Amino acid sequence: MLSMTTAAIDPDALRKKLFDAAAGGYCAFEGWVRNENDGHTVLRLEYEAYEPLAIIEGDKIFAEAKREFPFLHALCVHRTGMLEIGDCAVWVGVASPHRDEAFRACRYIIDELKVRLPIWKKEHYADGHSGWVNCERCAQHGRAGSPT
Amino acid sequence: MLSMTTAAIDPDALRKKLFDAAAGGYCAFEGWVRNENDGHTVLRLEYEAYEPLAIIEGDKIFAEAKREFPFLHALCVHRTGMLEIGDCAVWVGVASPHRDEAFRACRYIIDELKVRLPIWKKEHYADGHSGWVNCERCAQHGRAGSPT
Amino acid sequence: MKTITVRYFAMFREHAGVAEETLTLDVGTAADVFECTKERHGSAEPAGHCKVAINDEMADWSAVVSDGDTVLLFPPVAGG
Amino acid sequence: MKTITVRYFAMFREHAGVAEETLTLDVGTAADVFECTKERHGSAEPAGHCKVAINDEMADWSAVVSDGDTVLLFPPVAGG
Repeated sequence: MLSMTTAAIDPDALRKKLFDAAAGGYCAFEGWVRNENDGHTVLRLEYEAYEPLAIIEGDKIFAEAKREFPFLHALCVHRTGMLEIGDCAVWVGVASPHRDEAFRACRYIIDELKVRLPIWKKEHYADGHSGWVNCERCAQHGRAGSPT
Repeated sequence: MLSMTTAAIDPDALRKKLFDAAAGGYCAFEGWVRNENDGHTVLRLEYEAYEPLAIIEGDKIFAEAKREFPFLHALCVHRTGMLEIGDCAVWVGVASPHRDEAFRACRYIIDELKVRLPIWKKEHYADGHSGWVNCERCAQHGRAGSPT
Repeated sequence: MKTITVRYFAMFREHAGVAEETLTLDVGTAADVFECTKERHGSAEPAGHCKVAINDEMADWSAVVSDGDTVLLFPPVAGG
Repeated sequence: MKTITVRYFAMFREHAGVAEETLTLDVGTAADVFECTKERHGSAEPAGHCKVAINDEMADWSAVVSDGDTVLLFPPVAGG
């Protein structure tokens, strides 16, 4: 199940929700805001999401992952708003009887989520500029047409 | 770096040791004691290790993983002694600039660790019996020769 | 002519300068709506990299829009 | 004859009933030591599934043991 939050993500609290006496393997992934991208020094990241459709698409991704790599429990929390370097932007956790399903389902969920969810991130650079990630052509246009 | 402990593993404290402003991806794996194996109800698991050689072999595994999937930081803690259902027996965490290396290095470390480190686990079953995992022939002999 | 409410996200919102506007357009499909907004606000992004939803349901660019629909324009995503 | 200290782990220790013993053996290699301990304490485990260390260094079964060496016998491992 996917949820969105504007508050700091608490991985330890989320992890505990996945405990199950039948689970032998647990895999977690966290996306952290890092200080560099494509040679630019990044100061902070701004995440915007359209939550109603993000939740629906997230449910589809979880259902696909469970069909492909049967697991016991999985959770994902994605944060939005202005994040600082080192902040956790997204957390995914999966518990399953054996480790293979936990690793594969966790990887599947984060991979799909990054390309399918209506979530956008804007990098704020040390040089004062900012740019939307993965939006090169509109960013080019933006640079030509408006000083955003 | 691998370490061994007889105390409860604290994943949140370990995770914080991997923080790095240049890290964008973090992957963790935990092995939990589960209540069933091969159709037997398991009550608890006993881990035994030969620490001096486990540490040396662990260092080799980490060096291989870093060469293959360059990461920033990785840690592993393996617990020994008598563990109850739900206890964390092993924790592996990897932080890297991108998620691919974090996932792959984490998987490599746990996969290699399970087959190469001088660590043994004995399952204690609900029916009163116990058995060393992965030691079928000596277990057969044990059943025939001595009532361990 | 159809009355269409258009919602812009991320970079598209910044281009448009508004998050939402209601337009009277001579359009058949979601792709037509996208072209109209490009003429209006500018954007070099091809539809193939973007996504569209009609009334909160993901749709194809070839989907027909009806009078009164809300069309959501999503620039390329990058979660996580 | 060589004086060899043998250390047993996990199931091997349970078979032997001791964690360590010093034996006087007519042996050449680590594999010979393993065979002697099997005769002494029993075990159906083939050497191929097990590992051996000599004086705290992992070794091949074909490694020659010397008088005074400590040989560590590891049954199949299963960490994690």
